[in-house]
Amino acid sequence: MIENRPVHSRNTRRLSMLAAGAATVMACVATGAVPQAFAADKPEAAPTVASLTTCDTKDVKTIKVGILAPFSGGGMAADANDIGNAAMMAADELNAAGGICGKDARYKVTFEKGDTEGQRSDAVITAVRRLTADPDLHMIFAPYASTTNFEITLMAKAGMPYIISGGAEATKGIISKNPDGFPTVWSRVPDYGGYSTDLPPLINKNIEAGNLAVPAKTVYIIGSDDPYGTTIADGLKDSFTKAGWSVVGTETVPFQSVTDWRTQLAKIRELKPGMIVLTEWSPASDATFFNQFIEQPTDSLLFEQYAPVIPEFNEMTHNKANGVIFNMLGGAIDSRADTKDISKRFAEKFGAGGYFSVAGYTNMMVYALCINKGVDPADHLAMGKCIGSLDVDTPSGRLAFDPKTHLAMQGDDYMPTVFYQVVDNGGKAIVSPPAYAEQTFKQPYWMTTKPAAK
Amino acid sequence: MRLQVEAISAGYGRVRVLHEISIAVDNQRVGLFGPNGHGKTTLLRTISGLIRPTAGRVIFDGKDITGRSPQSIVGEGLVHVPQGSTLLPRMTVLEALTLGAYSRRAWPRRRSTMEQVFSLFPRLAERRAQRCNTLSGGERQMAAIGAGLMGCPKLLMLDEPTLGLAPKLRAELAQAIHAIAATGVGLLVIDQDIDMLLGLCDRLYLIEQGRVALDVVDRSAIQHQDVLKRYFGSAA
Amino acid sequence: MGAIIVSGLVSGALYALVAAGLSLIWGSLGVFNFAHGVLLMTGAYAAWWISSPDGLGLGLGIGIVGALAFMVVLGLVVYLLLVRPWIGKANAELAVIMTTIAGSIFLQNLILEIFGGRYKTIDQVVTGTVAIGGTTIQAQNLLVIILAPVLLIAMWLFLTRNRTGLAIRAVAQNQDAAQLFGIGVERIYIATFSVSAVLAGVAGILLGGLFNISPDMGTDPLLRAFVVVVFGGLGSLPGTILGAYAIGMIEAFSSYYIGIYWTPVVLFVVLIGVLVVRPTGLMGRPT
Amino acid sequence: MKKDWTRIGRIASIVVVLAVAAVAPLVLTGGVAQNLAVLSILYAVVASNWDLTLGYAGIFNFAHVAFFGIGSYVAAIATLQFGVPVWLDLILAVVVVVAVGGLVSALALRLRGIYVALVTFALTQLCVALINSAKDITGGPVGLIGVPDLEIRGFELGSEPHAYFYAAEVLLILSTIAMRWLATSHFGLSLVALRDYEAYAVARGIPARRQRVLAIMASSIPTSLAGCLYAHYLIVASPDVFSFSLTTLLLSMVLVGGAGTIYGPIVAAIVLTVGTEGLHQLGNIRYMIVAVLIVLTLRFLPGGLWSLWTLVPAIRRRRATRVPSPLAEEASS
Repeated sequence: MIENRPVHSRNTRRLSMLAAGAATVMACVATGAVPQAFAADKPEAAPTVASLTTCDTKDVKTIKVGILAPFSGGGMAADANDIGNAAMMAADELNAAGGICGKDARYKVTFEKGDTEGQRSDAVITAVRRLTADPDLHMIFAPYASTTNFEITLMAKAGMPYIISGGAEATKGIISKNPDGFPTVWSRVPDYGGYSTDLPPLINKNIEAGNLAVPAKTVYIIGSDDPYGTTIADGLKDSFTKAGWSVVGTETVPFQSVTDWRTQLAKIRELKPGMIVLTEWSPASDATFFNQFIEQPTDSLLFEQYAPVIPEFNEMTHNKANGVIFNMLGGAIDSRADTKDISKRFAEKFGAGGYFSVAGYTNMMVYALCINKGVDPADHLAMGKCIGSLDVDTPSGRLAFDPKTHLAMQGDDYMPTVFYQVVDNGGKAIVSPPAYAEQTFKQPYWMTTKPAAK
Repeated sequence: MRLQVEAISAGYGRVRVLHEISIAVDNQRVGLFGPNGHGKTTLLRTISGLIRPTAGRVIFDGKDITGRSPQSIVGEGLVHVPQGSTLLPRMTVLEALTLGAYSRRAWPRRRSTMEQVFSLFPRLAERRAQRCNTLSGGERQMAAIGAGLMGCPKLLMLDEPTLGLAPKLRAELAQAIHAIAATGVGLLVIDQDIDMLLGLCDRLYLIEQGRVALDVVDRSAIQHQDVLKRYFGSAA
Repeated sequence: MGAIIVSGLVSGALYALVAAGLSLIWGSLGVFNFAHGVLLMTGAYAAWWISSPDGLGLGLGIGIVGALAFMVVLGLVVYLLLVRPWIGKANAELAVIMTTIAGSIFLQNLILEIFGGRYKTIDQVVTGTVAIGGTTIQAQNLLVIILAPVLLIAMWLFLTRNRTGLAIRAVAQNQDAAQLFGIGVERIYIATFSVSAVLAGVAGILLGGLFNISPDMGTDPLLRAFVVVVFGGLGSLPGTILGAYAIGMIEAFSSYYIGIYWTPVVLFVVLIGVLVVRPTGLMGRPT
Repeated sequence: MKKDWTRIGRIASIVVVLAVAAVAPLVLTGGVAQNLAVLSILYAVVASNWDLTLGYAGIFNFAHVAFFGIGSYVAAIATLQFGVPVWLDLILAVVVVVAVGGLVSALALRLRGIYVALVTFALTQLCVALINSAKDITGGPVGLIGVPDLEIRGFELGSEPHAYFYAAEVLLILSTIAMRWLATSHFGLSLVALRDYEAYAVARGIPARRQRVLAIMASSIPTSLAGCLYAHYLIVASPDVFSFSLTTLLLSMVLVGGAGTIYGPIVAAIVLTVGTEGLHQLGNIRYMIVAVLIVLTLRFLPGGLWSLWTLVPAIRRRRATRVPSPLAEEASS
């Protein structure tokens, strides 16, 4: 398998960029991740229940998978349950089909939850210790477990395979100092670089194409003080400036704690920016921002980080948020058939799921794929190695890991920065990258500036 | 017989204050006197249900009210105006009087009763919108007694109504209490002012160490001086 | 400027509703109800469950009435199970802090267990937007701005005119005297808790319409009400209401002129300053 | 004769405690058990120290958990941001926390009763607000990660499974001896006198505010050390140490264990930490169970778990001379 891995070098990266065309150049130009070669070697096809469970083996073994998440953390419990439920749904399907075909046995999967109680450090460590001490438990999935991701050092010490789906910046910060020290820890979310760079060029492109129009190329950026919100806000300040915009105002707000945006909106209404960017991503806060913005909207495009992806966002904004732009990295690409299928089945069982629902399903399938490749689940180091060397198609795009950071690779040919716009009746539509686009950008209804007729 | 207290024992926690004390209040005005801390107030609190007696019985209007809740005892028409006249410091006189008629028996009649109270204590009518804690000592005492009257009592128990008042006010208040007695309301009064008690009551009990030390049924039979001597002598 | 004042008014109104209930209970029972925030949350869930098509689907009107009726019962239950056994005992204050915290842990997890962690929304009582003071707001905000003072005035009238209301105040001021007036203290305590729970429920329903519903939605309002009652003075209703609007305004002005980021710090510095100068709050009395 | 027996009993119990302390880390070798042991022992230190101010002195000091949190932050900031050598950060933490404790209590104790609770609680909130705002030093809401291991001559405590267990035990034993000594000393009795008969105690010349401030400062010393160990053990300092949920947990340890006993909160710390973890399979329901148990304990065992001892008649007799728990007091009368 090692031999099959794509070569990472700056040269191939440049070549690939030349070949990829304008859109890709825009998307990749300043990403932190190192995109790997593509096109020449296609990723492995996405595993299916059938492909993972078809074999003659009769011998059945049972293994445990841990879900480490803030199950009792108020608003966070929804994410925790999503990833857990989705992984269990995948496991149920695999179990029902007889179990995952492994080296010389079929493996059926059961689950064990580790509650990090609203991300309290002592609860994280207690849950980790309990899960890692279980001799039958061979893999742990997490949406995010702590605020710092400090648990990945514990996972590395315990040699426990761990796939985490949040806090890529924190993960990168810890792992990049000593990547070989974390052979079992992998981040299913890619580098957040794309969040910082891909938005301004895309907006410019769509203004030129006549899809969008702004009264002035001015932007007001509100960031939250957590690593995710801060990094993206800081990155966007740079990339908007580079893209010819002027940043007329910035504000940092405490994460998850703003309940009233009116004073902030008062400033915005004085400045009348052509675009407003909000990277404080907690859904409750974001929905409130929109509700108070739309009371007296300014003539501005509105970008809101992450929040619109959660299923109840439309309800919380009283179905008025159509026109809001947001993007996702490492999220499920909704236009793909497998995503639609998984989301539909998930919704039937548990109600509409958020970002982490398809992610949880993917986690289980990726893990099963490694078992299917003949790795003994009990051999944690081999399992870590297998996951790190995967190059496989998933509902979120092509999944392969950067050995320097252990993050999933980012880029239009790997996990793309997928741009969405909220559409009428509470749906959301992919508007970029073109390969997955379901429609083009539409000028938001509250704006008085309208694009010139095409 | 309106009120019959039969061999009541009561106290606070493990401290026993009343020792099988018995008193009777017939259709008359009865006074309690004696040194401080010997159980007069505790006796009233026990009768009105604030303290549950450990032994003995309280009979009022032919009903055994021993151990019943204060509100049901008030409902029977036995009203206790406690010592320390700032009843409800942050309420207006009007509010305090209105609350005096809280019991179901008195509530429907509260307007007419209040007229009577105001005619008895015209000062209260003037001060009706004032908060109780801004009243003078005498006015507070009037408000407290007035609130007690609002409960339409058959028997009114007053705990030291003249405590700390100047002689002139004391006389004024004593007059009012006489007027109340004249309307046929029974009275059970604690006071340090022996002169007032002697002028008001038909019967006096001297309470010492939780017991009845002296029962003065016939006022003429006892010398004023004797009472005073006994009273101050034991207090010293 | 208009926007800042409106923002301060909306927050102030909501804080006043929440804090008034807290202050009322402190005033008459001398205990601090840490379950107040969870009562607010439970009220919002009750209204959502009765009204939403995902629940009983009976519509908002029945939802509100049903939820408030439920709050009366819940107030009674909280009182009987978590407060009454400790009243009059030594250290009741501390014990009740703990029992009401325990009660809130219980209710919060119960709600999480029944309804899950996903955000929910209650329909707004009024929809649309209105323009006031040079700023446009959702009509529900205006409802909050108007309804809170109306409810608080109604409460004030209840406490000064109504027989039970007067009795609540009497019990708060002098329990012995109240009993001697024939007031059943027990019944008054229950009434106090129910009134307080209903106020929390109203706040929950309004908050749920303005923002959203989640099992931890009560935490923030409780902490804020905390600041308000300390600021305004415990047990004093006018002080509490004044405190609520003052805190709302301070927050609004500070977040505009100093920034949202430093507003919590500003708030606490002001609070601690007030307490150092006036240890019993702006209008409170010594305990 | 009788006194001798008491003395022998005391010596015996000390020997038993020391033996258990020495052997426990060797017996409880699993990662789960060791982790629970370290956490519960550190919580025991915090809860039993809180008991000195809450139980003995009757001060509604809700800033106690903040002392723990500040201790952990001082350790993290000193070692990570300023490169202070490990161990030195412990001393620094004690100095900082005692200073903060003195300042806070001198300020808060101008007030009385519930206001003390509210203002000390507000100060805890202020800590969170300051940590969130001073992101460059404190790491903001996500905290600081990578607090270095404590080491003795190059031996890292984290590399040896028992090491933190022993370290925590040593802290608990020393802290408990100190707290018991304080509580039964002249100083401790003056605190109890102030709690129960303030006017009388003041009239007898006990300086109320000074004694209380001193009590809070004394109780903050082991607490800050526990915070330090906590940061070194977890390798992180994050604002959740100031959270309401941790305050609740520790408060329930004090009250369920038995306020005014020192030993009770230690027992409760272990019971509650191990118990909640033991029930982990019940998910959220376990918190509901713990909540019910807290209420039931306060209702039917107002003296806390420690008062179960007093059901043994011999101990009850001896206990009569001890300082009663403030919660037990009323129940017995």
